[in-house]
Amino acid sequence: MATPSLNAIIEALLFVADASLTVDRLSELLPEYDRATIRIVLQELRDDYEARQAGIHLVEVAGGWQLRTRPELMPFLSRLVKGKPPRFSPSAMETLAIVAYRQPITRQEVEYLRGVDTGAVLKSLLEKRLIRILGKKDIPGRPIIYGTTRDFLEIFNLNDLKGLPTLREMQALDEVPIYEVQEELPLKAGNP
Amino acid sequence: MATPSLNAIIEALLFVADASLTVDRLSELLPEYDRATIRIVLQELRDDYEARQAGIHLVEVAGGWQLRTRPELMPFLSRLVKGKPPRFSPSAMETLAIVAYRQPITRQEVEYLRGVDTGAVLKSLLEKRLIRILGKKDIPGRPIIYGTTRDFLEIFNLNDLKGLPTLREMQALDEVPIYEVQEELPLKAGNP
Amino acid sequence: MGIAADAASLFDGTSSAYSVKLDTFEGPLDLLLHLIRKNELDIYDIPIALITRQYLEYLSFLKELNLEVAGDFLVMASTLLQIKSRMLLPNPEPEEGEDGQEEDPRAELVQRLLDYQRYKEAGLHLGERALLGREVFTRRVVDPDLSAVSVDDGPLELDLFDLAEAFRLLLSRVPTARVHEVIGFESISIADAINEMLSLLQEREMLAFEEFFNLDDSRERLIVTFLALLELCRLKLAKILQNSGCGTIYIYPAVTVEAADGVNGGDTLP
Repeated sequence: MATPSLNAIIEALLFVADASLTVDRLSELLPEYDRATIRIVLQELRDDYEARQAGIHLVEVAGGWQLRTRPELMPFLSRLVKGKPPRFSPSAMETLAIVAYRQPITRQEVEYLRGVDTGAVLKSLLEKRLIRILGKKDIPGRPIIYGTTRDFLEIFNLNDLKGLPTLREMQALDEVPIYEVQEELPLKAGNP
Repeated sequence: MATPSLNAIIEALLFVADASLTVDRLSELLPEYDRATIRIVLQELRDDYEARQAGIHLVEVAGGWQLRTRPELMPFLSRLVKGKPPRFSPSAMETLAIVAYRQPITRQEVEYLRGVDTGAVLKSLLEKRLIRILGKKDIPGRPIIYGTTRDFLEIFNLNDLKGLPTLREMQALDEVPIYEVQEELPLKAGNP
Repeated sequence: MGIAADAASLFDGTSSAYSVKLDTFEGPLDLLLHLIRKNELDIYDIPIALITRQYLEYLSFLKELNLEVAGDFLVMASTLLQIKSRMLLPNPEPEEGEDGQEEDPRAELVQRLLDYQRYKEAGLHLGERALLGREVFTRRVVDPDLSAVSVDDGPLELDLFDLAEAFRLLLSRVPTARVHEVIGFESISIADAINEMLSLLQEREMLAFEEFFNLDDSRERLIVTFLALLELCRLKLAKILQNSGCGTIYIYPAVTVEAADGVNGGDTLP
């Protein structure tokens, strides 16, 4: 592909655009081509997709042009969203981290560290089988104590909890190394 | 379009997927078709895009298949695409190359190879999700070991780590400075 | 590109020094490679005195400009000086047990330079690839029809860095006093041992003391296991029973997970 064809250029623009592109917008993006040609190419592209019976088609919407999947394919496409990894919130990650690093730990202790109510987050971590109830602490109120599960180790690809990066190691990534005190180096040029 | 063809279905799936789709994932999504057929259709689609000299092509990346714009069209697309393109400092690239070729590798090993402290660079690569913590090395001190991620493969257009160019044998240093030597780059991620 | 060229002219003092970015060398190895190239030297036979002198000249030049010389550069300077002095020494008699082959004091440095050069080049090649988001784009638009159908039931994908970083950030936010208050015991390995024991107890309901300890385990491991056992008892998650003075010691789970009262392992024993 020596010089890309206008067809290829417009197709790629339509592909990356996050909304429909009007002919005006396309002319603006492609000042080296004239409007009439752009218009013709759009029609050519539409006919091409149509002729190929492709999974995508080029449609005119809201005064602009947009690549879209064919509506008939929707039943197949909706399968794609299923089985996606669930979203994991920062507060879930934080809570999980506290349980991982400080287990066995009570809900009260987790909340003391986080400063917010954590009941719902703990429940969701339990449901996702990332943490488990180890038992009850033998103090007044007998609070439940939590720890991590085997699934937790598997998800993070850890053999055991010792595999967790230590706090010191994480901090070390931020630090400028401190060099041991060096003897004064003969920075002057020339032989000693 | 009475019953949609498998070609159309797969094309549409690739179009809406937010990451590359492996043959495994496609088989899972399309249990009514067998793997071999899916594989053939993928190759057909790739050849189709190739033959049409389209603005998009179907490439094998990070172990899966993905629709991407052709690199030659970049000058036109950068006018439309919002957001800053990824930029990497020479030290980030050096470090990334070392991790990519030598993984699993510890920070200490990276620093020995580079001759400089690399904590900040490693952290920024971790934050950009180009590298990840693989675990800990089974030696005294149990240092963290690093490796590259799936995002690394996606961003650098690689199908797998075997796709990394082989490290060139040393050339005499007094020859042409290295950065002027242009090797042909495997811009296509697909298999030959 | 001409980055190295700029640095060279800067270094020679032949161009306006201040107009050039000084942060040109990625590190001492990069600087050394530059010097070797500039002097057209054979990397396998580096004249160490010359290179050391030029290297130190560069550092003192940085100092003159009141630029901070990074510690890494100083470390390399002392390595160079060490190699230089070793090369000045007469060849010592080969020590007994060695094969008589005197190792070139430069060997390790040469190897490092070769490796470094290779990875630097590999980094440049990586950077020249068509990068996603720079030369190549995917469609990143979420289909409105699809986003409506949102069922997240796939396998979890979590990153260890995120987890550790979440913990680090939390601790940097929380006053230290609070952190220390909550810390039950520091060692993760005790937590590990506790987890293992609880799993075992859940499966077996009763275990002989010896079963917790594997004779092949290291001393450290045995101690950790023992501490974990004590911790379990302290938390009242396990009970310890012994038949007679020297009889077998048994460990029972004391977890109140709605244990159906009645005949369990504990009751059948004297």
